[in-house]
Amino acid sequence: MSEEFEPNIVAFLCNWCSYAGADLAGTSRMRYLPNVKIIRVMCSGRVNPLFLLNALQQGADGVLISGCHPGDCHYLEGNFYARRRFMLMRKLLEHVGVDPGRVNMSWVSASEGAKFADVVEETVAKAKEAGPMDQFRRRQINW
Amino acid sequence: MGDYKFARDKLADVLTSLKEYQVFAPAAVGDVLRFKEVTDPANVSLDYDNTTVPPKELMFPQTETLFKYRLGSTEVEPSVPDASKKRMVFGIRPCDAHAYSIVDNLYGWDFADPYYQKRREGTTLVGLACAEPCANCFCPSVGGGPASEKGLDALMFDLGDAYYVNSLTDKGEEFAKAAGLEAAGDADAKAAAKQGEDALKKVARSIDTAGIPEKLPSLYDHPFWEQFSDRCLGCGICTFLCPTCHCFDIQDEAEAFDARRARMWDTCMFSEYSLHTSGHNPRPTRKERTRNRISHKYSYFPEKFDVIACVGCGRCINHCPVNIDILDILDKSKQAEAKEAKTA
Amino acid sequence: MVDEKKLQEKARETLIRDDVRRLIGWKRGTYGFEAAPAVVTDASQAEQLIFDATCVANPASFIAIEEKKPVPRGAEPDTRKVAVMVKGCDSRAVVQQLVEKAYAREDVVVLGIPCLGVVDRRKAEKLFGQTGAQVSAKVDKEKVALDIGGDVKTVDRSNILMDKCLRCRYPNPLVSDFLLGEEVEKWADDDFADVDEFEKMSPEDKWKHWDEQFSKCIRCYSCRNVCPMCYCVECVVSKLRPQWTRRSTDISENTVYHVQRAWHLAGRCIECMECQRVCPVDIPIMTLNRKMTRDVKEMFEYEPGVDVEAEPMLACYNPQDPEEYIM
Amino acid sequence: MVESYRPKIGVYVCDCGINIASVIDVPAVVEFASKLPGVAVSREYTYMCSDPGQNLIKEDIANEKLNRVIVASCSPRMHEPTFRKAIREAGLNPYFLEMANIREQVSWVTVDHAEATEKAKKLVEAAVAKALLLEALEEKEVDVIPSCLIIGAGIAGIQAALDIADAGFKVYLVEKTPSVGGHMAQLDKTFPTLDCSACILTPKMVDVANHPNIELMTYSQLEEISGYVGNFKAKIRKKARYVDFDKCTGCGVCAENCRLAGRIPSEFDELIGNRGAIYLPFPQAVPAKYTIDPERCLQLSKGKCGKEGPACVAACGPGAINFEQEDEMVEIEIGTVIVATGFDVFPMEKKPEYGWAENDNVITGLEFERLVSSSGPTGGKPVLGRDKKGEGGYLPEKVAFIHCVGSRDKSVGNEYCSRVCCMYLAKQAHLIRDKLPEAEITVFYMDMRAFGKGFEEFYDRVRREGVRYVRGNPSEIYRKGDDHTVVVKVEDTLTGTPMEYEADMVVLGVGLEPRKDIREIIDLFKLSQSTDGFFLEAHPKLRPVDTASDGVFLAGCCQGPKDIPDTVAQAKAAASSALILMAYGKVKVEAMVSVVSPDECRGCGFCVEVCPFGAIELVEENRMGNIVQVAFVNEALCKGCGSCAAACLSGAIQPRSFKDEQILPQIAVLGVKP
Repeated sequence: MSEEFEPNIVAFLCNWCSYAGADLAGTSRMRYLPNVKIIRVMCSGRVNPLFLLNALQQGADGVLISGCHPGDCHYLEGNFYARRRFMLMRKLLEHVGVDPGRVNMSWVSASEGAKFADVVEETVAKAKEAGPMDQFRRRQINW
Repeated sequence: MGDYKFARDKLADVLTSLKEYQVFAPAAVGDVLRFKEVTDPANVSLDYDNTTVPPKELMFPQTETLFKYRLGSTEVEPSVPDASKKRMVFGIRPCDAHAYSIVDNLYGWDFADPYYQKRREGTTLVGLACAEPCANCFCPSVGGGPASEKGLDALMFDLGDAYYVNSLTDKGEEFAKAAGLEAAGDADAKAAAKQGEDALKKVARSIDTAGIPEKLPSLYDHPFWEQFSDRCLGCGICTFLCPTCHCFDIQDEAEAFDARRARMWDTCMFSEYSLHTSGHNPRPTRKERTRNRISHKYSYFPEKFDVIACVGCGRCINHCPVNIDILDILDKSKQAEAKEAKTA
Repeated sequence: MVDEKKLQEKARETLIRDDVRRLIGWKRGTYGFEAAPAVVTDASQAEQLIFDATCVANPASFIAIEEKKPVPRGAEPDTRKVAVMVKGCDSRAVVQQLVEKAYAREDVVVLGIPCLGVVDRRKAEKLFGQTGAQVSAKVDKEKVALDIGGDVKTVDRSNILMDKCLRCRYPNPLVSDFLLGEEVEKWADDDFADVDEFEKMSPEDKWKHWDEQFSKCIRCYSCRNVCPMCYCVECVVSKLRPQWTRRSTDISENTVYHVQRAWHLAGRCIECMECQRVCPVDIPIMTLNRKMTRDVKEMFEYEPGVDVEAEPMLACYNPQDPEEYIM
Repeated sequence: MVESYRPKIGVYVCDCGINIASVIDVPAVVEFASKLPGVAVSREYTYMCSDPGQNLIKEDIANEKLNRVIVASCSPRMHEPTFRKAIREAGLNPYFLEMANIREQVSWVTVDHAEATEKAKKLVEAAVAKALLLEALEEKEVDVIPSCLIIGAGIAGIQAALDIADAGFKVYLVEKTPSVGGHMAQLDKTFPTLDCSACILTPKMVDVANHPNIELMTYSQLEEISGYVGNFKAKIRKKARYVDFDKCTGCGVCAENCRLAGRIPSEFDELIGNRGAIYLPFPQAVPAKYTIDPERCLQLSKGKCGKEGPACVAACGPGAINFEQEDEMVEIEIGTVIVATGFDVFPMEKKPEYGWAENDNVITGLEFERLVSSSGPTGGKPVLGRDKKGEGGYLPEKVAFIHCVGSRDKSVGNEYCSRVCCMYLAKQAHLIRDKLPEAEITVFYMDMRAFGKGFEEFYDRVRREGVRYVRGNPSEIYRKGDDHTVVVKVEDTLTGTPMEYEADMVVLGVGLEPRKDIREIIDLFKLSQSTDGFFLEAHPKLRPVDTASDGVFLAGCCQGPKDIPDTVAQAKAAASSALILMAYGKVKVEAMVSVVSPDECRGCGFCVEVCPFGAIELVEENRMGNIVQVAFVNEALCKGCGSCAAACLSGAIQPRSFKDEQILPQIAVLGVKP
C-alpha cells in the first residue's frame, strides 16, 4: 500500500468535438495524467450506458463520456440523448453503491484543449478519491 | 448400524467437533435458506422446512471451473476437486439425499464425471427426517419419504430436546465417532420410527406413477401440454431449484491472457438451450420445453436408468410463479387420450 | 368487486368471436394464496376464469412473450386478436407495450377490471404459513377476507396487500375495451419514501446490501421473463456475440445482470412488481426499478405506461434536461 | 482482395521524427505488439505518413498477406484518410485499418516516459483487439436525379430557381399562394438604396415563369416527400383555382364583375386594401392568372351566386371559369431540395399593449409598405382613417416609429434580433419625410444596428433629414380623446425622462418570425429548429445552407431573419450546393452506416425515434411465416452516428466499424490495469 493508488479511466470521446479537443490538447503540448485511455466513437450518443458498466466490471476505476456542447452535436441530437442516459445510469449505479465520482461526463468542444486537460485531471482526482473499484470487478473472482 | 443421540443444546458442540470436515448446513440470507459452509456453529439451526436452493450445488456447483489455461498455450491445468478432503452436508432432507443417488446414475454412466464424483466420494451426508412435510411434498409417491434413508450416511430425527441419529454407513459411523455421540436407547428409536410413520401420513399430495413413463411418449404432440406451457414464463426456477436437474452449459472465459473453461447450470426451459447454430430450434416454443422437462423426469430418465428423476420435494411447485404444478401435469397426462395426439 | 358470472359471460362472449384467438386472465391455482394466470382458447373454458384479490399475476406479460410457431410454407399465420384481462397496474403494461409497438391496438381486446388491491403471497405465508388449500380472497376499502380451505381470516389491508397496492395510483384500467365492474376511487399516492429511505444509506452500506442480495441470485431469469416489458427476441444478457454478461454466476456477473436489467427498464417499468414477486430467492428487485421510476419522474417529468401517444423516455429528450454533474 | 477469415495484422509504430520517439520507447511498443494475438508483422518507422512509410505497409500487405493494418501514430483525424488510401492501393479493403493515437494522446501530453510507453502499449493493444473484429465495408455511390425542388417562390426561391435553371438543370418551383414574389413583392422601396422593390423583382418573377427549365407550380403545396439525397420522390397538391389556367388571359373582367369585388380584404395588401372573390393578388402577379377564393366565392361556398348565376362566368370571354375543377396531385422525382419558405411578420396579437388591434392609425411596418406603395390601396399616399369605401381620411402630422416590436423581447418568446427593422424603419421614416415634408417624425429605438453596406450612411442621411431618434422602448400605446391622437408612453433612456409622446400615426417595426406552419415542413423533411424556431442549418459557420438531411438546403428567411441581399446571397449558395450534387451526378454514401440484424429486432421503433436523420423506418419482415415489424436503415440517409445502437435494447442495430462487439474488446483491454 506504499504506492499511491493510480486509477484507471476509460473514456469515450465523440469524434467531432471531444476527440478533436483532446487532439488540440496534444498539439498544444498540454500535460495531463496518463490514467485516461480514450476510445473514439462517432458521437456521444453512440455510447451505450452498458459500456460503462462493462468498463467498471473489467476493472476501470472510472469512466468519462465526453461530447459536443448541447446544441453543437455534429449529428444534431446525439449528445442530448447521451446526457439523459448517463444522468440516469449514474443515479442507478449510485443506488447500487458505486461512488458517483466514477461516472463523469463533460462537454468539450474542438477548441477546448485546455478544458479537456482539466477534465482529465478532475476525473482522475474523483476516481482517486473513490479508491479502487473492487465491488463487482471480474478479476476479484477467484476461479 | 448404530443408534446415537445428542441433546438439542449440544448442536453447536457437535458441529465444532467435526473439525476434520468441511461442514455445510442450512443458513439463512434474509428469508431464503441455502446450504452454506459453517463458519460459526452457534448460528446453525435445524428448524427449517427445506432450503430454497437444493444442496445439489454442493456436488454440482452452479458455476464450476473445469480447467485453466493461458491464451496461446496448449497446456491446461485441471481443477478437479480433491476427494481426500472430507466434506459433510449436515441436516440434508431425505429427498435431497435421494436426489444425489438418482443423479449418480448419470454422472457415472458412459463417462465418469470426475468433478461430480470426487465431491460425492469425499462427502458424508447426515440427513434430517421431516416431522412436518410441506404442503406440496409428495416424496412417498416417487420412492422416498419423510424419513427415507436413501443415499444417506446417517439420519437424524428431531425429538424435541434431543436429536436421535441413526448411522447407516461406515461414513455415518465415522461421523458419530468424530462427533462423540452418545448411544441412544430403544425409546428414542421407537419415537423416531413413530415420527416417521406420522410424517408419512401427513404428506398431503401424491401421484400414482404407474404407467406414466410408458404413456408420456405417446402424448408427444398432444395439445394438453399447452394448458401449462401457455402460461410458462420460460424461466429457470423449476429446473435450477430441482435437486435432480443436472444440465450444464460450457463456456470459455478469459481475463487478458488467463482463461478458464467452466460449466454452469443450464436449463431446457431456456429457448437457447436447444437452439442450433443454424437458427433452427427443435423446441421452438415453451410447449416443447415443458414437455421435455416432464418427459425427461418421468419417461426418458427412467427408461435409461430405471428410476424417476424426481424426488417429490415440491420445490418446482412451491416456486413456480405461474402455478405450473407437476402433479397437475402428471394427473392431466393420465387423463389425456393418446389418440388425441394425432389431431394436434 | 367484479361479478364472477359477468366476467365469465364476457369472456365467453369474447372467445366466441371469430377474430379472437385466446384470452388471458386468471383461474384458481392448485394451492395457495396466488391465483394462476390462465390462457384459454375455447369458450367452454370461460367458467374457469375468476377475479379476486388473489389474482396478482400480470396477464399482459403473456401477450408479448408468446412464441409464434414457424408457419408452414403456404399456410397463413394466425393474426386473430388476443383478449386480455387487466387490473389498473396491468393495464399500464398494455399501454407501454403499445408505446413500444409490441402489437397494434387493434390486435388486442382489453377487458379492464377496476381493482382494490391484491394479496402478497409472502405476507400471507408469514401470517398463516404455507397452505395446500385453494385460497380465495375478498378485498374492500379496509380489510381483506381470506378463505383458507373454509377457514375465513380477516386482515388489515396494509398487512397483506402487495406494496404496490398500498401506493397504487391507477386502480382503474388506463386502457380497456370493456370495463368489468364499476370504477373505484383512488385511495393512495406514491411519495417514494422507500427510495428516499434507501438513499440515506452510505455507498458502503448500499453495496453491502446488494452484495448480499445479488450473491443469492441463481440467474433463473424469472424476473426478466415475467416482466411485461421484457420480450426481446434475444436478450442482451443471453447474447454470445458480443457477450455482455457471462453465464457464470458470481457477484460480478450477477451485479451486472441486475444493473443491466434495471437500466433496460428505466423509463419503461410500469411497477407491476412481478419481477420481485416471482424471485425464488427474494431479491428486492423493485428497489432498483423504483429508483429509476422516481428519478425519471423527477428529472425528466416522465411516467411510462400512462399515455399511448408518449415517446419512449430514452428515445426523446428535452434540451433543458438536467446536467448538474457534467463538466 | 486479400481478406481471409484468420486475421493477419501488421502493426506500424511511427516515430514521427522525434515527436513520438523522444518520449515513447518505440522499440518496446513494437516488441510488445509483435506478441499480441493475430499480429504477424510489427515495425517501427520514422514517418509512417511519408511515401516510404506507406510503401512499407503496401509491401507487407503484398508479401506477408496482411489483412488488418494498425498504424500507431498521430490522430486518426489527421491521417486516417491517408492510410485508408494506402491500404486500398495495396488491394485491401480500406476499412481494415485501425489507428492508435500515440502522439496527441500520449507523447505530446505525458510527462513521464515510462508511463507514456505503457499507455502507448495499451492503446496499441486496444487497436489490435478491435482490429480482430473489423469488417470490410463498401463505399457506395448513388446517382443524383438532375432536378431540384424549390419550396417557396419569394426572392430566395426565385433566385435559386433561376440559378439552377440557368445551369441547365430542371427546377420545380412550388409556391403556396397564387403568385410568386413573396414578401419582397409587397415592399415599396428597399433600403438603403431606395430601389423600387417591384421594379427589381418583377423581371425575375417573369423569368421564372418563362424559363424552359423551370416548372412553376403556384397555388400548390408539397404533401409528401420520401427518399434520400439524389433520389427524392415528392407529391405536390396543385390546388384548384376554379379557373382554367390555359384559357385565362388575365384580362380581369371577371374580377370587375364579381359580386364581392372590393369587399374582401386583400392578403397582399395586408388587409388594408380589398379584392373580390375571384382575384389576382396584385397587378404584377406571376402567373397573371385569376384564382377563385373557394371560401369566399358565393357559388363555391353557398352553391348560389345571384339570381342569374355567377357574374364572372358570364363575363369571362374565353370561358375559363370552371367550378367543377378539383385539386390535382403531381408526383415528381428530384435529386435535391431547397427549402425557401420565408417568414411571417410578428403577430401583433402577442403584444396587445401597443393597441394595434384597436387603432387603425397604429400599423405594422408591412402595412406601411402597402400604404406608401404606389400600387397599394391608397395609391402611395399615406392616408389614414379612410372609411369603408376607402374614401376620406387624413394625412398624419406627427409620426412615431417603434423599433424591436416582437424582436429582442423575451416576453413574447423572441430573443433574437430580426436584423431588418432598424433599416426598414429608417427607410420608412425617409419615405414619410419625402411624402410629408412638414410632418414631425420620431423614432423610438433600443439600439441602432446599421451594420450593412451603406446602412450607416443611410441612417445618417435620415437623421439629417430631420428625423428625431429617441432611445427608449415604449411600454404602451393608447388612444387619447376622440380624435386620432395616440400616446406613446416611453422613457427616454439617454436622459432618463419619461415621455408621453402624442402622434397621429404610429408605425410598429415588427420583427420576423418562423412561419406559423413551419411544423409541416419539419415533419416532411425531419428538419430541426434552432432555439429561435427557424430551421437549423447543419453548421452555423461552415455549412450555413445545408441541413442535417443530405441534399436538402435552406435559403432565405426560413433559416433566420435576413435582408434582401443576404437572402439572395444565401439563395445563390443553396443553388450552388444543389448544383454541386447535380453537376457531379453522383453522391457518396457513408460506408460506416448502421445495419440491422432483423432476426434480433423487436420492432419497438426506439431507433426510429432517436435517428436525427429519419434514416430508419419499420418494415414488415417474414419471420418463419409470421409477419413482424423490424427496423430498416436507409443507408443513403444514415450518417453513422450510432445513436440508434445506444437506444436499442437488444443490440439489433449497430453502426458499422463501431459495433458493440468491436468496442467491448477495446473496453476489456483498456479497463484492465497494466
